Order: sequence, then C-alpha cells, then structure tokens
Amino acid sequence: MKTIAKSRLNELLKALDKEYNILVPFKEESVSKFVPWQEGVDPYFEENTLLPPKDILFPQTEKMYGFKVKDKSVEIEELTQEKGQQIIFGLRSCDAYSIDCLDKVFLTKGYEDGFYRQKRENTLLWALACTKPQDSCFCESIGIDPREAVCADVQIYDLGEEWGFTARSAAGEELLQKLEGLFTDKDAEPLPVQGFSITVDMEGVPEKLANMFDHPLWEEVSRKCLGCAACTYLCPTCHCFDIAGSVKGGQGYKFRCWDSCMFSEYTRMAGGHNPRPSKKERVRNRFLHKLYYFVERYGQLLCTGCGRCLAKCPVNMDITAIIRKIKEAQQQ
Amino acid sequence: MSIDNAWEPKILVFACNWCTYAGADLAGLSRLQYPANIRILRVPCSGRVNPQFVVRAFLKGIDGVLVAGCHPGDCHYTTGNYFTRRRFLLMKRLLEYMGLEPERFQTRWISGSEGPKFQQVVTELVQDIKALGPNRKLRDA
Amino acid sequence: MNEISLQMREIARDLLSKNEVNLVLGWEKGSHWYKSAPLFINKVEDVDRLVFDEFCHNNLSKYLVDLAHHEAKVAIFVKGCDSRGINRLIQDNVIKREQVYVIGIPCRGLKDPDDAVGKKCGEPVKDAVKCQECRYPNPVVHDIMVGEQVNATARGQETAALIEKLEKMTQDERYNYWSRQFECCIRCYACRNVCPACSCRECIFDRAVPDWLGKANNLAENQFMHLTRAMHVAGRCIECGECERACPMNLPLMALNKKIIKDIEELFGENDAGIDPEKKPPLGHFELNDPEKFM
Amino acid sequence: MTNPLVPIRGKIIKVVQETPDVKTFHVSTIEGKKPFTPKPGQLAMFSLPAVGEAMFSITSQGPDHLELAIKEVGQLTSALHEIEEGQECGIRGPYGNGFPLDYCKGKDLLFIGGGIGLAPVRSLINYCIENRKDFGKLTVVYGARSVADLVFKEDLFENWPKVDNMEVYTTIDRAEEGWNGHVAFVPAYVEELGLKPMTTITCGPPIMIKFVLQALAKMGFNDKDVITTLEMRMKCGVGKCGRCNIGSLYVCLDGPVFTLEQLKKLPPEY
Repeated sequence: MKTIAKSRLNELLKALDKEYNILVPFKEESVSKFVPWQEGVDPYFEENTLLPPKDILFPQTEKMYGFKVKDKSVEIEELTQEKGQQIIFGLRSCDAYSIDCLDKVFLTKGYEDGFYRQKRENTLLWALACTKPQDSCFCESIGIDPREAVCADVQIYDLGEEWGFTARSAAGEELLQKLEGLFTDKDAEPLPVQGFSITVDMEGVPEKLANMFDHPLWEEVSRKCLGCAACTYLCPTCHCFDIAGSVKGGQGYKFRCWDSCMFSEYTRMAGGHNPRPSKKERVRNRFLHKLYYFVERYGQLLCTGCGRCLAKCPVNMDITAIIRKIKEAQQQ
Repeated sequence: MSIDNAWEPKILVFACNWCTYAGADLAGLSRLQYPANIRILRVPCSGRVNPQFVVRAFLKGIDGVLVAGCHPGDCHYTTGNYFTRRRFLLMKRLLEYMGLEPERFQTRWISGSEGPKFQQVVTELVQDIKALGPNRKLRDA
Repeated sequence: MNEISLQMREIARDLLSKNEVNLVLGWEKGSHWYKSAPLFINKVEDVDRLVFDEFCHNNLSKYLVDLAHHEAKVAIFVKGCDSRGINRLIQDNVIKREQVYVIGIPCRGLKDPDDAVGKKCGEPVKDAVKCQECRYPNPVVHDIMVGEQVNATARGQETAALIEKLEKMTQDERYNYWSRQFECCIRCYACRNVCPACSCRECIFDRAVPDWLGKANNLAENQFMHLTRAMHVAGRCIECGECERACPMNLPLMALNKKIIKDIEELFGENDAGIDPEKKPPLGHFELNDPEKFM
Repeated sequence: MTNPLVPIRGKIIKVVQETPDVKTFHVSTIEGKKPFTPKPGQLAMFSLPAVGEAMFSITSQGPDHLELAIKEVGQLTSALHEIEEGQECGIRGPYGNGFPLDYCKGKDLLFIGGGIGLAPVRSLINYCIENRKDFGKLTVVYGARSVADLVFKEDLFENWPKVDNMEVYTTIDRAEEGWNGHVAFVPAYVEELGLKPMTTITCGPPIMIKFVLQALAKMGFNDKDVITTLEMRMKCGVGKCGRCNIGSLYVCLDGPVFTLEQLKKLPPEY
C-alpha cells in the first residue's frame, strides 16, 4: 500500500491539482458538501457529507442547449462543455455505489446521456474507506462494503496517522505511479469498521414487493409524508429530472433540473389526468422504485444505505422501518 | 458591452385605475413633462398588487417599483388602499432587511386631480433610482 | 415510560373505543432515540405506540389541512406552539373547531435532534433553538389538558440576536448574508410543506401556468420563493419554528419570520397569530390611523 | 447529433385543421427532408423552444415529412395552434417501441379509435395500406363526440373506403342534423357490429378504452391480440428522467404500445 502522513495530504492534493480539478468534502457551518479544492480548503473527513456528490455529475440545474427565435425562425445552439479532468476525492462506498447506479441510468439501455457521459468520462473516483458509520448509516445491510467502493479508481484507507492508497483501476494505477515520489510503500492494516447502529435484512425484499402493489401498507406508511423533496434531493441515487427553459427577448436556453417524484405535479399531464394523484401512490412509487423496479431493470438496489433521507426527513420517514414492515407484511 | 454610460432606469408604476391612473392621465393632458423611464401598469386597486408582483418586477429587470393608489378614505372600493398601506409598509421593511435599497420600492397616494403630484413623484423616483444605479440585487441574471 | 405518554395512551384508547373520534394524531418513537415522528392512529391496538418526549417536534396541526374533509372527528395532541396552528386554521376557515378534539400538552421545551446525533441516550443535548424564545408553552386551545401548566421562560436569544445583528449591518452586508443563505436552498419545499400557515390548495410555486416561479435552482428564483413565502405567512406565522427545523440546509428561516413579526408589532401593535381566533390577522384588517411612514 | 436530448431544427411545412381543436402539423427538417423515419406507433418530441416541449405520437409520414395530429389542451399545444406554416421548431426522436408489425403481418386487423385517439392508430393503418398485400382484411371503427370532432375526415370518407378489402365504420356520440351515419358510443358500436375475434389495435380516451376492453372480452377477443398505446407525461423520451414509469417499464422506451396481456401484469398506474 502507498502511504502518506495525514499532515502531508496538502502536498498530494497540490500535486493532483496541477492536472485535475479536485473535489473534496468540506463543511461550512452545518452544511457539508463536495467543493473544489484549493489552498486553504481543509477537507472534512469526520463524517459523510450532507449533500452527496451527485450534483458533480448531474447538476441540480444544467444548461443543455441555447436557442434563438425570431419571427418564424428557430436556431438551436449546442453549448460547449468544459472538458477538464476531475477527481472526486474522499467519497464513501455508499456514494460510489450511487455513481454506479447513475452510470446504469444515464449510460445504458439504448441511449447515452451526453451531458452525463462527458463529465463521467473525465472523472476519477478516489474513494475513502469508511471506518465510523454514522447513526443513520446502513450500507452494509444493502450489501455495500464500507471499505471497498465499487467504481473506485483509487481506494483510500485511514491508517490512523497516515492515509493509505491502493489503485483499483488502470487509470488509478497510472496516477499513483506518477505520484510515486510522495508515497512510502508499506504493508498496513486499515482501521476496522465500527458497528452499525441500524441493520436491516434485505433478503427477499424485491421479490416480495413484486406482489405488494395493492398492499394496505402503502396507505399506512404514506400518511405522515409531507410531500416535500428533502429525501429525493439529498438522495445520492435519485435522478429524476425535468426539462424547462428560460427565454428573454427571443433568446434563451433549455436546462434540465432535478425533479422529485414526491411532487404532485410530477406526473400530472397537460389535460389534468394524474396517474399518481395522492401521496399514497407517490410514496409507493418512490419505495418500489428504490427496492424493486430498479432491481428488475438494472439488477441492483437504488438505495445505498447512506441514511441521508431518514436523518433529514422532517417526519422521520425511515426506509429501514418500511423495509422491516415489508418483511413482516402478510401477503394479500 | 458598456451599458452604464447609456443606462436609463426602468421603473414600473402600479397605478390604481380610479385615482393614480387618472392622475397620470391628467399629467399627460396638462402637458406636464416627466422622465420616460416609467412603465405604467394599471390595476383595479392598489390593493390588487401582490407582494410577488413587486419581487417579480425586480427579478425581470426593473430598477424601481412604485405602487400608487387613492388617498386613504377615497378608495373606490372603500377600504382597498388601507390594506395596501399595511401590506407594503411591511414589505418595504422586509426588502430593506434583505439588503435592497429602500428607495427602490415606494408607495404613494396620488388622486385623479393630482397631475402635478404624479409628475413630481415619478420625477423624484427616477432621480433617486438614477443615483442608485441599476438594480443588481434582485435580478434574474 | 413517562407519565404524560401513559396518560396520552389512556385518552386515545378511551376516545377510539367510545368512537368519539376515528383518528388520533400523535407522536411515536422514530429511527433513533432522538427522533420522534408523527403517528396516525385509527385502531385501539396502536395506542401504545404513542409517546411524548423532548423530540416531539412535529406540529401535527399541519395534517388538519389534509383532513379538512375528514368524515368524522379527529383527536390531536398539541404543544403550546402547535395549538396556535389550530386557531390559525380555524381563522382561515380551513377547519372547524368542532371537527377536532384538542388534547393539550404543556411543553417544557424540546431538544435539538441534530445536536444529539452521535450521542448516547442520556447524554446532554442542546435545547432546540425554536423553543428558546417560546412565549406560549401552554396550549391556547384545548378540550382537555395532559400534565401541569408550565411557566414561559426564555432560555436563549439566538434568533433575536441574529435579527439584531442583521439590522445593524449595512445594506450590502445584509444582501450578501441572505444571498449566501438562499444560494444554499435546494428548493425541496420542506419549509412550505411542514408549515401550518401554508394551507393553499394549490401553491403558486407549483403552478406551471402562470409560471411565477421557474424550476431552475438559482439565486433569483430562490429569492423569489423565500420572499413570497415570508410575505405569505406574514401575520399568520405561529412561530412553531418547524420550517427552520425541517430545512435540510439549515437556512435561518425564523430570522425572516420573526423579523416580520417584530415589524408588525412595531407598526400595528401587538399581534400573536393564533392566540385569539376572533382577532383578525394583521394584514387582513386595518386601522384608519395606521402609520404612513413611507409617504 | 451526439446528444439525444438536443433536438434538430425542424420546420412546419403544412397545417391542416382537422376539428375545432385538432390540427395536423407536417414537419420537415429545415433542409426539407424527413427528420427521421419512425415505425408506426412511435413518438416524436416536438418543441417550440420559447414555449415548451412535449411528446406526440406520429400519425403518419410522407417522403419528406412527419405528421403530428395535436389537440389543444395545454400551454404548448395552445401556442402550437396559433402558429402558421413556415414556423421553425425543434424535433427529436423517434421514441418508443411502435406497433408489433411482424405480429400483425398476414392477419385480419381491427382498428378501434375514439376522438384524437385515431392519431397513433392511423400510422399503422397507413402502413397496412402501403403494404396492402402483407395484411388481411382491415376494419376501422371510429367515433367522436360530434361530426365536427371527427378527425382525418378525408381518410375516413374518401381514401380508406376505396382500399381493397377494407371497411370503415364511423359513429358519433349524439345524433345531429345532417348526419346520416351511425349514432352510438364506440364500445356499443363495436359490440353491435358483432365482429369475430381478431388482432385489434385501439386508442382513445381512458373511459372509452375501459368499455372497449370490456366489450372485446365479452366477444371473446384474446388479451394478447388486443393492442393499445398509452400516454404519460414525458420529459426526456429516452428512459432517464423517470416520470413515465409503469412499474419498472418506461412508456417512452418500452411503450407506448402494449398488449392487454402485458398491461394486466403491470401496476394499474397510468
């Protein structure tokens, strides 16, 4: 394993900064999120970030193309995207898994999303092995190894006084080679993972949900939902978006922006018909999507066990409690 | 693009149909000169003006807003302007609290016979806003 | 289990088994010891899930908006602040007094769940900011009361101090402060959806036509949203502090709401929303001699 | 074009007023070519960039254009009804699965449409007429509220009846002066005609579909032979944006065409 003293992390970041835009976890007041690193930005590794790194690859609002309209003419202008290489430094296994989910959504099943692909191709993931699960974490129950992230190019380990690095992809290997001079090679044992306070048994849940669409459980669990989007906007995997535009004096642009299946107008059609008219249908769709539909379509859960939703939901809607209820539910 | 040399403020006047709009009309009929920076939006009553109309106007590029209606006691609907008075007293304070320059948002009573007052109010308002420069605080970039 | 929780269960059991109500709104323990969540009970078997503790933040009166057309009577547990929400909804004709059976709980103030994260049950936890300046710990409307009346005691001034600090700033400093806050907003609408004063059937923020609020997340749209929201609840905010608690980005929304309340008092005299159901809201009435400072 | 979410420039070369609230728009590229070649039943994402973008079924195509029949219901469609020939626009597609042509080949086909619901069905009817020898007997049952609301009148009364081995039955909901044809709701007419079970393609308002399906079941039609096309709110058209899901399927990708047999296995959320 390649190691560097924690006190020398800045040297590593500075070396990377020459070729890459580095995004590091950072906490300001009570909000932690990934921000571009520069001299003076002190990365925050104490706990996972409040905001997931999702918006680096899938921004909350993203311009897609410009247009000009005049009389009967319409011109469409493709916008050039920045092509810079970037590193997401210090994301956790749960968030790395979420990027795996986003890859499946945006890059497979017939169409490749150009906006996502451009950013993803130029992004390396340096994942940080988690040792200290927070109160609301349950990634292990989802089948995620907090110490080994999927999709990682480099895996970072907390060794106590040092950071350890192991390449997990050819690109990661090459980069570590290039920085050879900064590291000391040594055999080291990463710190162990402390216990999880939340565990949940996922065994058979997607299969059981296949027959639970009409179960009274959904009415019961959805009652307290307020229909806000705190859960979906903090979720590292939620990827629904809307397309809208802005126009001023014959010129404008189209953008896409996050949308939430919890909003009533999300599925409402121009004629007024709404296939998911009340919060029961919307809450049901959200959990079925995460725990069953996505599994059926892409072969994996759309939940990472990061626990952000249950920590921040104003009414403490707890996905693990719902999973337990699903397990206990009588088949109809 | 250097807009600042040629910059002229855009000012939106919400004018009550029964008093201020008539006052503006009178100012016009009397050939009273006032700056061409104002756009008048006729409303049935100054009480019709919603706080979000004002915020939206700023966001869409207006540099100053005037809400103008009948003098207290003269409302065509008896009491509309009393509500206006409370609402915008409060909102003016809120906009100030948000960091907006207080001169940018004003409320005035201008009756149908006060053509000269209309001229005076908008002239002063335009002067105030010109001194402040373009509104860059509440603006949709 | 504390005494109040036990009494709550007895009351709920009694009401449900005698069919006096067919729904009880209360709280139950949530995912952690420092989380309590809203609970809807319509079966006697579930009453033992009811609890009251220092983390029962949710103002359940919000749910009465959804239940405006509920076919039978609803029982609801309220703290002092929540009870003002009931009066407000009655004032706005959203609900009728006879639709609800109000069970009041005098409240000694709640704890801040964010401060409890990572702690063990029993460790000291900070007081919730929203409770620091509470002036109505005892429910102002109730059919019965559980527990002893408590005295209002200010335990902190965080929000008031922030407002004063902001008032003393220059315009540009204030603008920069609020811009930084609004730039953080993720537009999840938790603040609106948790608020008992936000009772419109359709919110202008949701309407596609006319598009008052665009969907892009940028400073301008966020300013529009927060200014509109603040003005909309002006004179109707009951100071339950739920918006600020619900905000995942911790925006200081009560520093907006309380500033407006302060201004209303200065301009139009004392007014606490939701105390007296007969009293008209300050922007819903006027005095002939109201100040005209802007003239 | 590398990005499926960015439209190409199009031009509306012709506008046909079908009914008081339905117009058919003929769309070419600005070079005068067909924007793309869809299969019958596929969809196009059409936009007036300054107003909005929405998904429409492609009702027909010519050598140099696509045809979209659009009813005025919302913001974009109202704006569309105001425009004139020569207006430029954005268009992208084709999206969706389209009708199962191979399955239909060699069979007698029954088409049941109501109101604007004839628009997607017409793409397949026209395909069958162009490839007449590949299909058996063609029967069309179509109805609308009134004579004025009947779409594609030229096809219904002029073109289609002349086609070899093709029958067209038209009906309106309530009798009106000057109409000598049939008066009945579409589902009732279908039953009255007493057609033998065959492969059926149907589209119309939800209430009509509901009763047509009941009628067909009563008449012994097989679920896998009953084909319909669904409508959902869509934004991306390529299975990413999330809102048009029914269970784990996306209507924009895996639909809009489903057999009744498939629909019965899906959650009833459309």
